[in-house]
Amino acid sequence: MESNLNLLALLNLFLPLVSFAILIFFGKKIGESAHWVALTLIGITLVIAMFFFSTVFSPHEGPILQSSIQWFTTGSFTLYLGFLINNVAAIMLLVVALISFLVHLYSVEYMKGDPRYSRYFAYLGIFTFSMNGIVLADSLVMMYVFWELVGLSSYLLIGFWFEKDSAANACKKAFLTNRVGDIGMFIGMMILFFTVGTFQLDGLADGVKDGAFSGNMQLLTIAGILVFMGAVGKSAQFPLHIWLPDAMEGPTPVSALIHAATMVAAGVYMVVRIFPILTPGALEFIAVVGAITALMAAIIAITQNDIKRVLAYSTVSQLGYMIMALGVGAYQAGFFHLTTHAMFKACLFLCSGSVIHAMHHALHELHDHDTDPQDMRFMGGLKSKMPITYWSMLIATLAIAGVPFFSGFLSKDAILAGTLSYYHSHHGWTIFLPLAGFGAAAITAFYMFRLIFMTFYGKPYEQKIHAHIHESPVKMTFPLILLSVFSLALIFTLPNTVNPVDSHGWFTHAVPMVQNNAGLDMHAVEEGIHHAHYTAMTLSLIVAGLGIFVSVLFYLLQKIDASKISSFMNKFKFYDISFNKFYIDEIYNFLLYKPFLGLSWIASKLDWDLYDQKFIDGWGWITLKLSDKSGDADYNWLDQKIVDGFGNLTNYFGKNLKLSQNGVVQNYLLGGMLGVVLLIIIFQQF
Amino acid sequence: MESSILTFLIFLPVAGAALMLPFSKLYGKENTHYFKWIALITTGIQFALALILYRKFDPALSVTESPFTVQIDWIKHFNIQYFLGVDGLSMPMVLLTALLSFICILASWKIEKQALGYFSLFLLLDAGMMGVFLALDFFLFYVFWEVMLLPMYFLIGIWGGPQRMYAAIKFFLYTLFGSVFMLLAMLALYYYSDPHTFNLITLIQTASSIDASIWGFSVKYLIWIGLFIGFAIKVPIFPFHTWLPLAHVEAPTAISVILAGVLLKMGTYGLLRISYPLLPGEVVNFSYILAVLGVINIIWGAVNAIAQIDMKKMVAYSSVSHMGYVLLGMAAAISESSAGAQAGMNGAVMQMFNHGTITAMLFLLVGMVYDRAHHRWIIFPRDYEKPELAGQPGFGGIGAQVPIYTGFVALAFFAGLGLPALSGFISEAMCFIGGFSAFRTLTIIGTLGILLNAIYFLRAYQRIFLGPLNETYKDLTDINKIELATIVPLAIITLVLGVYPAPLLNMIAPAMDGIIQIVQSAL
Amino acid sequence: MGENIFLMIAGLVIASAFWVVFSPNLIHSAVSLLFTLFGTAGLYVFLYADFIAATQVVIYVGGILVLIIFGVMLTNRIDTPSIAAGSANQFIGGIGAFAIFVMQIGVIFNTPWQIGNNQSRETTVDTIGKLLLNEYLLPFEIVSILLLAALMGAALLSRRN
Amino acid sequence: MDSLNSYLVIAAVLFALGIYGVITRKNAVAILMGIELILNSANINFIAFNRFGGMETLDGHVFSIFVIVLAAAEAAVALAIVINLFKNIGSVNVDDADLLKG
Repeated sequence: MESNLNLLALLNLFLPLVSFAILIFFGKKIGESAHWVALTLIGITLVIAMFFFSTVFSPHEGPILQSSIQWFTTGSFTLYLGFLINNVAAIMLLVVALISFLVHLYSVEYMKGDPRYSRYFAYLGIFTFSMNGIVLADSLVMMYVFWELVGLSSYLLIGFWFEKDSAANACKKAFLTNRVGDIGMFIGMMILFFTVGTFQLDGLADGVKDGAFSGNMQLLTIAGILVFMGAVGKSAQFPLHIWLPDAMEGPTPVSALIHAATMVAAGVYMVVRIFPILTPGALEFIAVVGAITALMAAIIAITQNDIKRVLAYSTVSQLGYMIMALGVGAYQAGFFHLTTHAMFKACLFLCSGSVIHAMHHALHELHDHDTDPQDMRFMGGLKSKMPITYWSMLIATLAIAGVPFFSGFLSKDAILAGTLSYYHSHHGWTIFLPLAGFGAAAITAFYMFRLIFMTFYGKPYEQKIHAHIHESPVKMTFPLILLSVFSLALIFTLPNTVNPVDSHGWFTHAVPMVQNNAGLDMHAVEEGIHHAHYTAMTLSLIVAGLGIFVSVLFYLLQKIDASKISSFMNKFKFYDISFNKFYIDEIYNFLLYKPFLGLSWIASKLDWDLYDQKFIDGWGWITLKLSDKSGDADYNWLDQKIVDGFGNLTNYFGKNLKLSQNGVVQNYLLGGMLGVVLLIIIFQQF
Repeated sequence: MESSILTFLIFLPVAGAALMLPFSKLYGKENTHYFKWIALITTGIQFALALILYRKFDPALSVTESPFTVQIDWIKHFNIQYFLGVDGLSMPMVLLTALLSFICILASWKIEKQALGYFSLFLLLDAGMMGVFLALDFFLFYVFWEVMLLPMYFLIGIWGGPQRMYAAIKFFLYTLFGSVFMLLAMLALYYYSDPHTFNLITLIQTASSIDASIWGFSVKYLIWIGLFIGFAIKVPIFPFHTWLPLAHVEAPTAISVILAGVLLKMGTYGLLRISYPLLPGEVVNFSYILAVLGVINIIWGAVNAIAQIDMKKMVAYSSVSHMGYVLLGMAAAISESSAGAQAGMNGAVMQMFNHGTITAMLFLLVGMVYDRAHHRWIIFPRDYEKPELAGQPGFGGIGAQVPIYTGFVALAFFAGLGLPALSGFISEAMCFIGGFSAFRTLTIIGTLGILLNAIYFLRAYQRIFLGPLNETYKDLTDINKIELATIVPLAIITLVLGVYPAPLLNMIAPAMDGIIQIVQSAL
Repeated sequence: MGENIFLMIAGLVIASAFWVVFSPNLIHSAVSLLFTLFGTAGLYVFLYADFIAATQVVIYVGGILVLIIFGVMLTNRIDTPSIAAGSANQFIGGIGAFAIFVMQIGVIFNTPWQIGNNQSRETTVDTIGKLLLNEYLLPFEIVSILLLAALMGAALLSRRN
Repeated sequence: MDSLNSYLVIAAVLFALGIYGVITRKNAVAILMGIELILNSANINFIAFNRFGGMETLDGHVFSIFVIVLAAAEAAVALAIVINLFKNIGSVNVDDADLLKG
């Protein structure tokens, strides 16, 4: 049984990679039928994921599958690769496989005719592979490996239309921003490894429980925050959220898959996985980050006109919710929201894709290349033209706005209850958390309905365009319908309850409360959430209703002129701040990126023009000068005077002694005789 | 057979170079394909021998037990021996040298200018490199070290770019400067050890008992400094690094590959082979500085690479950065945690090998685009010779034009920035993990390199391959068969070692254990 | 009586030798050499060397001196008024020669010569003849061959072209 | 006066004069005459030593015979050379025969 499960997990992991490999190497030959390869393999993956999901319901102790093999070892430093499938992972696997499959299906139509059609499916394959890797990983190292691979596939997919400068910039920005977070994660991993001695998730949890950090919980807090940095990058939390809106430069199905449902959820999933070792201090930090993100992104989303950007900021905001939920200890709620959000946000993105697709084709037929097909101001009145898209999108919008009977209500409600309970137990400044939660909920309801009304209601912007709009084909609408169905509350509560406001369905059974080994009393948290439940529900209903009501006033009935309000708000620069995303990009650009590039330019000048050319070559110069001098001394003095002096002396004597060699034999004889005389004198032989 | 294989590895290229002479006499110097084929076959056989060696190599055996070891008296009077041996430290380097030499001959296939000289010098260089990695006698080591210098000087100086003479002289002087210190250290080791010997295995025992001082400095300390300067220049360790960008930029493609792929490794190899086992006490005292220099290398190299607008210069600075990882990993040998020490040391040697393959790919790829476009500016400099191009992007959007080439560049760039599943990641991560166990703060600063490396690689990738196609290059041709043959083996190695590094690690680990033990015993 | 004759002969020898060396005329030198050689032969007689004295007269005076005079004649034009025999290096040469002479004198008078019995005045010819044909046979033959070779060589050298 | 030393002194005089002649004379034939003087001085010594040295035999005489023979040979060859020299350079002045001049 174990080995069969192992094999299945392996298949689940590697089938998408096989799809990638086939399409990358034989993509040219396969061409237009690339999607068949991808669909088949992802389909099998989906079936396997469903199988794992089904095991969630069979009663079991501990994880469904836990196995690992040694990756490599140097003796005492050993890394393992392995699977750890528990209920959370099994659910996540299904979410990934399902949305991936639907996006594949959707893309068949959406990407038709693209010159790099097969490449697109290959990239989807490697993304699914990497994402599955994160889900299955049983150690932080393996998670980090796939974490980065997800970053790569995201890079490739955002930059899929790399001929556009904006896409090329966006993919780089996404990768680099993610890397910032990854550095933190890497350092956190190292701290954990050298304190506990392992990278394994269960090993870390056990180690913390056994007191590896006892007496040094501060370090564990820091480690937790550092590892969370990875999630900040990947899940687009403040202050690293800037990449996600730009990532909308990728094809819309990709946005649905990666930048709404799965990859950005990986950060949340990672926090879920390491939840047992997060200290209350780290969780507090996490909650604050999540709250700031949720509120700020929601405020930005109000003023955006690009349909995908609105959705992107709404994604950031919702991710903030999830992170905040985990931070306040509402572990279940956070993961629940991840799941529900994956469904309705994927649906929203695919719907927007359907709209954009229709707009694009309409504009194309009109040979209009100046109008932005993504700008909501050019839409309007599409309800009649695109009924399926409209209804799907409406359902998903209701879900995200937190309206009862829809899934978002259940999960968001639980999160808000968590924040309230957190305030109840901590008091003081923590009131910010529920305030941010409810505020963001109201704003979310407002801007989501703004989106619906601007797109589908009212008068068309231009009749000409409107006339050319058609409903998308079935390959695109089928995923929409399916995902909108999955946005219904009943899907998550059946068969335990049919009460639309009671979230205690199969999901809460499947994802029981975990123990926090780092000092958070989960029972107390659960208790608190339970108590705050009804207050939160009531409040959330009120704020959601308020948001929808204002939106109706503004955009459907147009009782209030939005532009007046915005210009009024702009007296305090509120509108500009929101529209320009709090100027965070500009601030980064101005305070970090530009100065850094300048710094690197200065560094290169220092290194080359100053250090090398002046200092190092200066030595050369000094040496040359010295050698000039010494050469001078050497030649003019040593060589010319002393060495040549000897030569000259010899020459002089030679010239003069030459005269003795005059060929006159008698002179030689005379010399010989004198020599004899000399010798005799010397030796005194007499 | 077994004991002569090392000798063959070294002297086969010399024989190949000698064989070229009769051919040049018989067929004339113009028939360059004879020389090319001789060089190719020679390096091919050498590579095959290296593979055979790898097959038979048993990492568990120490050098003294290994059947490959050759130990013959050379200059008996001074106790100098012809002493060759192979262990887990040198084995990856031998494989790397043989592989890169073979590939570089292929990459030099277009060389027509004085081909006889080029290929024979190249083979001599090959022999020198092989000798450095196999020699276990310090004197022999030094001889090979210097043997390799001269062909390099000519290869840069004759076949290089516009500033080739300047670059060649700079390279030569820098390296010679280091060699002098190394020579002094070598002689000091010889005279202060008892009995006088150059034998590196014997010196492990005797060198540590040196107990003398000159001018108030301990001799061991001075020897360490001398060796360190000699090796640091080769690595190159900041602040001795500035020969590298220039030499890499000016050298022909294949020589850049050898420079970055093999020559840089000699510095760290020398440290691990000589400084570490012989002077463990000094290693302990010095490791903090080593780690600091490693981190400086990582950051400084990367920061400089970001500002570069010449592709080759960027890759050259990336080498500076990547060699920093090696230093950081090596410094971890003193770590109290045995896992940390092992991770660091093994990571360092792996990084040496991996950087050799990755940077070779990078230089080969830059060379390919240079062959086609005749420039390699990411952005034309402001004082470019054609004023209408100054400040303009050099390429742009050629990703769609040359997809296969782009794919390989992406692979190489991502390997360079340490993407998991490519070999660079594992070794870099291990260096960091090792470094972290010994020097926390430093390593945390060093991890910035993860980001900085990504910045320049991705910026360059975007500027060259992404965005709208630059119309100048709409006829750019994709990679050809010979180029494919040079790049594919490296790409495969990068991928395989990224996924399954165990074969490399198993080879290295026992040797590193020995070095760690020596160093730890001096703690 | 004998003493006086000896002194006379010795004076003759030395005086004529001086003239050989210092005479500006080559012919005078040659003639003067004749007297020196004769005188020497006389000295031999005083030394009881009758055979050597005879040989001296026959070979030197009769052979060598004639040869020298032939040489003088052959190498100087007859019409020159005096056959000049110039000198050079007289000063240094004189000092050198004188120095050598002084040294010789020094050696002669400072050496305790071993003086043996005076030999009887009997003829030396038979003894010399026996010596030549017994003990000195080989040198004798070699010298004769040398002489032959020298003569042949001289003839060859002085042949016209 | 009939003593060894008187003969030796005569021989020494002859020798010194011979040397002087050989060194100072320009004419090759005159040099030859100097040589004859030297040889004669040597002969005188031979005979004198044989006479006063207490010799039983007459080896000194034999030696002087050999010297005389050599002198004859020498004179013959030397004169042949002198004649040749005269034929070649038109002079017997040894200063003119300076082909060895450096």
